Amino acid sequence: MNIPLGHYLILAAILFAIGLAGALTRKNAIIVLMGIEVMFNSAILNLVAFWHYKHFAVPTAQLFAMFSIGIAAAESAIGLALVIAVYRHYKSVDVDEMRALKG
Amino acid sequence: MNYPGKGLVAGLAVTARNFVGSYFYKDRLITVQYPEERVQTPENSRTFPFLVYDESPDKPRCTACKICEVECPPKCIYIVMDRDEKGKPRQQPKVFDIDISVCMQCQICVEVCPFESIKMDNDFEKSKYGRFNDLVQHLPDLLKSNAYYLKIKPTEAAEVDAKLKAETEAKAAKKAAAAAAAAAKAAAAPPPAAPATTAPPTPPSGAAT
Amino acid sequence: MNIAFWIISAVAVLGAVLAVTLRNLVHCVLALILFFIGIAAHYFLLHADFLGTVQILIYVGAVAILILFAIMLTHNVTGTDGPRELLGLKWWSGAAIAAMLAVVLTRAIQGDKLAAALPAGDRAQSSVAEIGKALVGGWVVPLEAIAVLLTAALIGAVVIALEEIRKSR
Amino acid sequence: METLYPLLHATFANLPDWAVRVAAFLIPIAFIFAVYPAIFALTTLVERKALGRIQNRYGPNRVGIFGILQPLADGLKILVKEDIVPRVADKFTHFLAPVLIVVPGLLVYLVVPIAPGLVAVDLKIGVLFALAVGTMSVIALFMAGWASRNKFSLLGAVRAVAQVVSYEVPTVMAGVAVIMAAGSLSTLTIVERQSGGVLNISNWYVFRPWGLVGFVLFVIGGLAESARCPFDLPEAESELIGGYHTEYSGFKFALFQMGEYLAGMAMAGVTVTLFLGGYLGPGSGTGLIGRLIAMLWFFGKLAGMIALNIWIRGTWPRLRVDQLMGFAWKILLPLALVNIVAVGFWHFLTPRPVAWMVTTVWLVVWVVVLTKCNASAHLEKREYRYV
Repeated sequence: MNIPLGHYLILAAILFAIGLAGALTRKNAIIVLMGIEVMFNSAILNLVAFWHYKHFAVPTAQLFAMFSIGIAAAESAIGLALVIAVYRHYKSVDVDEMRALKG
Repeated sequence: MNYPGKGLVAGLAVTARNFVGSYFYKDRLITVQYPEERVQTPENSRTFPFLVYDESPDKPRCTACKICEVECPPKCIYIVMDRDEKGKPRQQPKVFDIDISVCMQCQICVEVCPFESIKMDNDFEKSKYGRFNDLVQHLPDLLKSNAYYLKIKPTEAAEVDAKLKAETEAKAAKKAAAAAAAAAKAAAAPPPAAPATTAPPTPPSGAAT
Repeated sequence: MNIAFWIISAVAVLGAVLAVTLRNLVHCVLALILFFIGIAAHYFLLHADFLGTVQILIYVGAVAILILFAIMLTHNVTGTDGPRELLGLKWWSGAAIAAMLAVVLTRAIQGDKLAAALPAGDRAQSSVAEIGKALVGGWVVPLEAIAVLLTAALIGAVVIALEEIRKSR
Repeated sequence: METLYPLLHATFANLPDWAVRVAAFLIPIAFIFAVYPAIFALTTLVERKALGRIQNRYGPNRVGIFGILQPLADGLKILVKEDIVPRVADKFTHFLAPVLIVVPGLLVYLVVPIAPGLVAVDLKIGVLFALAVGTMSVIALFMAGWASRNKFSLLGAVRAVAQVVSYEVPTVMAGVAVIMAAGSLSTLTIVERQSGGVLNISNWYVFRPWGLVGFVLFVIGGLAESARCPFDLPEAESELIGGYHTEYSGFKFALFQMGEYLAGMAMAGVTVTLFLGGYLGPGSGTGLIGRLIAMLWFFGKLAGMIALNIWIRGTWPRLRVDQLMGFAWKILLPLALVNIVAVGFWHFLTPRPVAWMVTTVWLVVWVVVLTKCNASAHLEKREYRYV
């Protein structure tokens, strides 16, 4: 494969920026979570790219990526549970409307 | 002995028995290979009405009296009486249409027919390709012989036949009695010819009397 | 294999862009699934086969389904289009921040010596056996920690989602 | 590709290298696209005939001799049918769902070996790939149910998703037992580990205590994942009209049927590979004749598994939704975990008879415990006043 490492890093950077844009611009809490997932994935892609090009002799980077995926799964579960709880309370998933600290 | 899944295994055994058995024992199979094999339809089953004729299709029992046309709840019967050149009614239908897409098989036409002419068929193979005109049954389709009626509904047809026979015999006996009375009268008076014993002129003579 | 990289990258970027811009929530999730599959394909391309299948199993098989269920529990299920959220002040500022980040990161990567120095080539070979040995060998404590974390997250999610039901009854 | 290439290279040495490469790439794809849909077509006929015999009927026997052309007639009929898309449906998603539903089923066959060395792609993570790709059908099911804008469709889709996600867990766990015993994720290696023994048969994993349990778990999970009969709640005709494919007609509906059958057959193929020794059997070997016999063995076992599916479909009633979920989480999942421990016993207890005894006792005890714990309330025999 003749693709240099830089290509993967730039791809991951673009994906990260897209995820960030989604998390910043959208009002819907679920889409904000999805933007965060996109950022997570681009970061893990970085990890795997570095593993492929530099540290391919040891599987450590893959383990790290696996743990990241596991944590991301836990994070999304908790996040979505929070969204559901918030929705029950406010009857809305608009992040701009969730201002009150008091329930 | 009781073990988990016992009922499931028993069910599997039953179906396996059916599967194998159906290849070896013909009598297990409950379906009939329809166009080749047929089951006798029950005598009381009915589909759509048909018209009975006795000797030939030219002379149906129907007299085009239009009682059934009037009584039919969904109004699926259409009758035009046959007339000769002079416009005199010929006591038989010229047009007799039944729209079987409308007919609801209620058998009321059969109940009201005074001449035992319209009866319920049990022929169910009447599907057609067209939706409208193909489903209208005309006189030639409707006319079926008394022998056919006897074949599909033996007991009912036999009863009807017995009743008709009794009626004609009663009529003949009455006619004979009337003729005898007339003859007795005529014996005193001038003797005319007595041709009034044949069946066809009965209705006019009945109407005349 | 270069073509594969470009196609898969295009698919992943398209999926990501659609996932954060479409108005219909369910469409967003479907685009996100496209993105996940693109990332998994990249893993296969990088010879991290095991990670690729893990990505499909966890992200496509579990996280995406979780999001879909969350949508059906919160939003109206028929997924009518949401309000048009584009072109407000918030949108412009968010997009500007993201664009600046992308530009900065790209410039940094292009100027980076390590990325330029590493040769391109197919030397990496993923070995599932090695990953397995590492997982139950030196990395057994992090593995167990992840297991505990996942269990805690599971229980926590159930508790958070159930609380309001108990109150409302 | 990697497995067919050396074979072709050795056989047709005078061909140019690129031609051999292209052939090695295209032949497995063509094979998968031709053979498995053909088996699907045949299965529909065999299934209808077998179900008929189970119910003491004839089954289809009119089109061609013994009704052999019935699948062709069905296909022609369904091709000329009108394709109706609901006015309010999400057009693109509605169109995409039936296309996507066929893909996972076909992808699984990539890693199912049909003869020694004959597998489309010998992935190092073959089993995991098959199981991961199998989950992707969920997305297509959800798309179909959601895009139809129909309550019944959506309910069916939600049921399908919940069911597939739940049954995925015990199925993968049952597969893990085999992976542990074989020490590899490659399907070819797993099959090779089952060779030897009496007539090439006695070493199949199904003839181990943990293998038998795993086989039962895997078959049940496979039935549930492909929504076959006792678990066909997503398309329960009596409750949900047709489930997620209520709003589909014409060829799209046919694609749904095809996707379901392909997924079911794929699960059967994976089951054969993992537990029934794949292509192994008396006479299978690496020569040309040996490979042909091996293929016969594989497709024979596949046919056996399909027959088992049909038999089960003709016999067992459909589960209730709560029974379905309870069965997955309260019985199958603990049993799968216990089974993994049993494989551990099998691996570490050295004299074989001891291992046999310990694993058998362990599994039997747990099966008894699980059934006792989950036994439904005992109902008194009801007396009827008017019989």
